[in-house]
Amino acid sequence: MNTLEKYTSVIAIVLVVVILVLVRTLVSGHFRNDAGKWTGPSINQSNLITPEGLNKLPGKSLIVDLSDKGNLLRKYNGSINIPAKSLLDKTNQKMLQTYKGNILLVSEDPALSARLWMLLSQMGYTNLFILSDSSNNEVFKYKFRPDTLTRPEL
Amino acid sequence: MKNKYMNPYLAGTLLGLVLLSAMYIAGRGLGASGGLKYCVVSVVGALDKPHAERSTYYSKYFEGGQKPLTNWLTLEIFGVLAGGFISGAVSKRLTFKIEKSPKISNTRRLTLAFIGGMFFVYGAQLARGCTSGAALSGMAVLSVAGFVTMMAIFGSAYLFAWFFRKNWI
Amino acid sequence: MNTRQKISVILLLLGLILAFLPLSGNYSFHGKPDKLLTEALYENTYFTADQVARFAITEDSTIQLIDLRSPEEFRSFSIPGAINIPYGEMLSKDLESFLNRENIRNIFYSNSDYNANYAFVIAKGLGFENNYVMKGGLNEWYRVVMNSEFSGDKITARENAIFETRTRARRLFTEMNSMPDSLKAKYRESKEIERKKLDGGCE
Amino acid sequence: MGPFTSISGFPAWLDLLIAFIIGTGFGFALEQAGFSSSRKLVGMFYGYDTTVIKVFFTASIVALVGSQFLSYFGLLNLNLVFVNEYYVTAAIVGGVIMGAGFIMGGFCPGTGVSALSIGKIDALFYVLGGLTGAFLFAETYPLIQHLADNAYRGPVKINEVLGLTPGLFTLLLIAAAVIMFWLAELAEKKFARPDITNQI
Repeated sequence: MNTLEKYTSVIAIVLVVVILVLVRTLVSGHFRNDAGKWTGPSINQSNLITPEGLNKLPGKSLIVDLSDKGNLLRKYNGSINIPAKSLLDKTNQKMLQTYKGNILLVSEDPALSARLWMLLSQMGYTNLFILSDSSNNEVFKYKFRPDTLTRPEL
Repeated sequence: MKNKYMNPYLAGTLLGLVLLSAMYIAGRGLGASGGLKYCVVSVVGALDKPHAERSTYYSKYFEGGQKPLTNWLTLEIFGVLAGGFISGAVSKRLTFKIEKSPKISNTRRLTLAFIGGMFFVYGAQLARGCTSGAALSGMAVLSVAGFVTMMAIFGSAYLFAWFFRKNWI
Repeated sequence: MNTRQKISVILLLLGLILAFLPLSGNYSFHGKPDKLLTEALYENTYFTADQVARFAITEDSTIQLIDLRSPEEFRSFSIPGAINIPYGEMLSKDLESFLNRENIRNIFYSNSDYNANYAFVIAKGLGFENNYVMKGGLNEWYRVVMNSEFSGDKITARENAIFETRTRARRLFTEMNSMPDSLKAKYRESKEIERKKLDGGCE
Repeated sequence: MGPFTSISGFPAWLDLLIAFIIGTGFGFALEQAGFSSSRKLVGMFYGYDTTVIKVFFTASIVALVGSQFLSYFGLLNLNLVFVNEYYVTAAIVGGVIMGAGFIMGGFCPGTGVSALSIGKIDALFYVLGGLTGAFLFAETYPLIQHLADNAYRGPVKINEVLGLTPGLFTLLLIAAAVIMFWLAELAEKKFARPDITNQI
């Protein structure tokens, strides 16, 4: 026992750190490391699904309407309503985390879907998409017409 | 007399925790030579303001009405004075003395201390940090500059050690 | 066991744990998701195209517009005063120098809402404050500022002010973007707000 | 989440108070380690006292390990912690000058100030010399500006240069330090100078 006693302080310090690390690693509900890793789908835009593309997604899908009062429930069959502000509630999180299939966020406001997509993705969701109609995507819809006659002062 | 000072590893851990709290609270490392520089800058500013404003070097410390004396690094150096004094008082080491090898005179020790200080801070200004600001804090954030400065300081000190042997042993 | 051995063993064991942790040195989100969610839902994190137009023509020095489109798109045209951080490269940039500036509000914009709002959440999640989004992106800017015309015969003072701002912003936008590339680059350089550096070291 | 001052933007007086408190801790730790004694410091270069290397490496490794764990726990944003900028020439030339100053003066600036606080007169001259050095640097700055700004590499991190993860590099650094500690203790026995170590 004598040898063990000599190591007490060493064991105590290392044990505390190991427990903290394990808790941090195993408990979900916080952000994962390396933000860049989770932004991939948003860079190549593979996270944007149009209603037509919905049928081509492999596996089953769950459409989540983020509006406050479920405004879009009628538009999409079988969709559920989770108001944005209660997205991180325990029951909602549990349901989304255990869902085996694609989760599609939908909202009347593309800004809201985009923000929440990024938030959930950074928590480790990989089966997450944004259901967006083609009227709003990262394409410039106008054409810039230069006017070479005038020059501003530098 | 053997255990006059704290165990070096414990003292190192203490110093490491101070450095860690500086990083955690202020997002920066420790620094010492910078504080000395700010003292000089403020003295020069007080004595010869037009010169300070003309000089490419001093002027940046007076931009926008900055006061070099109320600066992070200056306050930190005042803290070091206070902390050293507290520690000296706790461990009963407060005495006026000149520490040197018995082989050399006081004048020689004080002259060399003066020249040494001059060299060190000059080098620290060039390298943008001294043993604490560049080497210690730099290594703690894995900065290449920290490792290079650390090796340059200790490497050259070992090289020159032979010439100054008499002063210390 | 003496102190040296104890410290050595503790440090080696902790180092061993660190070696296996997924610490990449890359940016990671910090803080609690709940808090970020609340912040993401704040309505006052958006600016309308009209507000941005006002900032652009007054050359507001507390505003930094950040254009998230590709460098090619940025070269061809951009809102005057904007800097370019392509969204895909955002996390490989030295973000501190762009985003961590006191008293400067960063406004992200892209062509539509998606990239700008991703970038907004990324910036918030990494701990940067004072970030905003131009709602609707450049498509909205074009619809509102560039293409809108006054219709009807009665005009209130407020409408008149908005109309005035739009006209001036439109003129500035067209003039600035019609410049040859070299002049445009020069213009952008002259308008760039100095980047902040992290404080530290012995300087 | 830290670092607090760059994220929350503390008022100036609080920032300066923090600077003073951290400085106090810094001075206290230096003095307790025995860094207020020049013969103890330079002992490292003659082998009879290796406290410097022990304290120095323990401190930077503790801070390094601590900051990485804090970052993993989501308490500290390491991207907002200052990383020293690498000016190749300045770092090497400056380091060599500092080394020469170290062996002549017997202190580095931090330890010098800490020694001054407990009444070492040699430290007073050292600090006065340091102030002169800073003054000389300012006056000669236009001459050496080129040297100071030469070969700028930015705030590069060593693990990125070597292509390792920060955790793995930390482990290697710790292993190297542990070996150094062991060698240091051997050196202290080999080059022991009880006549000096008993005095300081």
